[in-house]
Amino acid sequence: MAGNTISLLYFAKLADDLGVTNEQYSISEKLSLGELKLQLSQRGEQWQDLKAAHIKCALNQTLCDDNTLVKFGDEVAFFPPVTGG
Amino acid sequence: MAGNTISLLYFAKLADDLGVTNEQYSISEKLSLGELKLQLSQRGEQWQDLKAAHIKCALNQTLCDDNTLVKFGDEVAFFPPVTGG
Amino acid sequence: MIRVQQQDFSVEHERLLLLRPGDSGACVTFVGHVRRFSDNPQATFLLQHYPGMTEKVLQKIEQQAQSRWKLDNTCIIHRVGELKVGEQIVFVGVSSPHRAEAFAACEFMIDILKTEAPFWKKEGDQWVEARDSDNKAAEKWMR
Amino acid sequence: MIRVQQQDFSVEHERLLLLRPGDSGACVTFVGHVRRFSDNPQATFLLQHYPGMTEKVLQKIEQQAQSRWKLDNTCIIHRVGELKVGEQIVFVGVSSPHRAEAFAACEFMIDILKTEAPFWKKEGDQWVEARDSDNKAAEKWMR
Repeated sequence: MAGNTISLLYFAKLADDLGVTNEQYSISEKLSLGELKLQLSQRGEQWQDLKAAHIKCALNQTLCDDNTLVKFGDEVAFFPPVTGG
Repeated sequence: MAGNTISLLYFAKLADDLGVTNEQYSISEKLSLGELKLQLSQRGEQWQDLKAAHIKCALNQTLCDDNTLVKFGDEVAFFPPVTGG
Repeated sequence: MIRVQQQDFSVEHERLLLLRPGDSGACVTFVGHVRRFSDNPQATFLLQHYPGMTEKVLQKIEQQAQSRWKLDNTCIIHRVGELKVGEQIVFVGVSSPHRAEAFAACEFMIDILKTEAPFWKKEGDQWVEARDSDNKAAEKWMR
Repeated sequence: MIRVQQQDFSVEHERLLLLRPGDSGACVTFVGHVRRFSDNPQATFLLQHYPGMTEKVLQKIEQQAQSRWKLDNTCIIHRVGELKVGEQIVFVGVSSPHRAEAFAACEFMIDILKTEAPFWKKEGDQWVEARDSDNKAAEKWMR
């Protein structure tokens, strides 16, 4: 199973709203981050948030956009604008 | 005598060049700082430095220009550009 | 040098590590502290982060500062977890031959950290919202 | 608070005095150190000043910073007399609710000090010459 899954991470208010901080997610083949968001957003109303412009995505710990390709074993993180410092 | 004198102070390279750090100086009446510089510059070649554009003057510890009037009891300081910090 | 940690840090210890005696004419430090956000003195302040990515971003910020200005040393330390009002959150320190570079690099590093490093603050029950002034501060370094 | 003194100072002690816990979200400090100016490790570094006027000028600089920015506390300490390479010369510290004000006020105070406060440095036998870059740094605050 690990061969066709990716890790999904959620942080801060987004994690609270979705009620999940991390999960393994199965994909059948390479897909774009935009396609991944579309799939996840079909889970329910709260999940529409993932498509909001202010929600950021990191692929393997680097910020990326919807065109980026996601493949088996990748780590994808979703989070609101950062507020450290 | 103290009634008609002013204090003159010299700092840093200017004091080294003139060979004096402070003195009491007699004046006969109120005069402008420009006039005071003219009087002092007649003491010799080194004293011409007082009239140099880069030499600053403070009257009673506040920067001032040649038009400022100097009167009995005042403290007049001459110094090169500052280099602290 | 960058560090992400729960425990407090000694500003003076970190500052002294930055100095190259005889070379460093200037040392600029920034320390960020938890401000009062509630009338309740028991209210908790939480700093969440994204382990791994945080360190990568902080290292990149340090490298950018070092390539942009002539610096002796740089340091970024950011705390995570529960903190109390008044406590130290973040340290950014820079030493350099001359002061203008130290000021610019120090402000650059905290400005970019504020908009790019994956930390999130929660004051009591409320996640802190991103401030537009932080985006503006970061943008001034892109010009 | 301003001080002119021969003895060394504790940066951390002065920094902690600046903080108003819960109010001060930011604390920026600048420390200036004696740079190496000679191959002779015995070479002396001297700071002369104009007692009385120095204090007046430093107080004015502090007041200008406090009227220009919203600050919690400010501090300027400048040493005089003989110093060794690497030693601390000057401390400028600022605490404020937000960091932009603390950075601006701290840099403002040292920039103006460098061109207006009557201190003069002597490295070995040589009086240090004023630097044009210091005048430019001060002028940027007049715009």
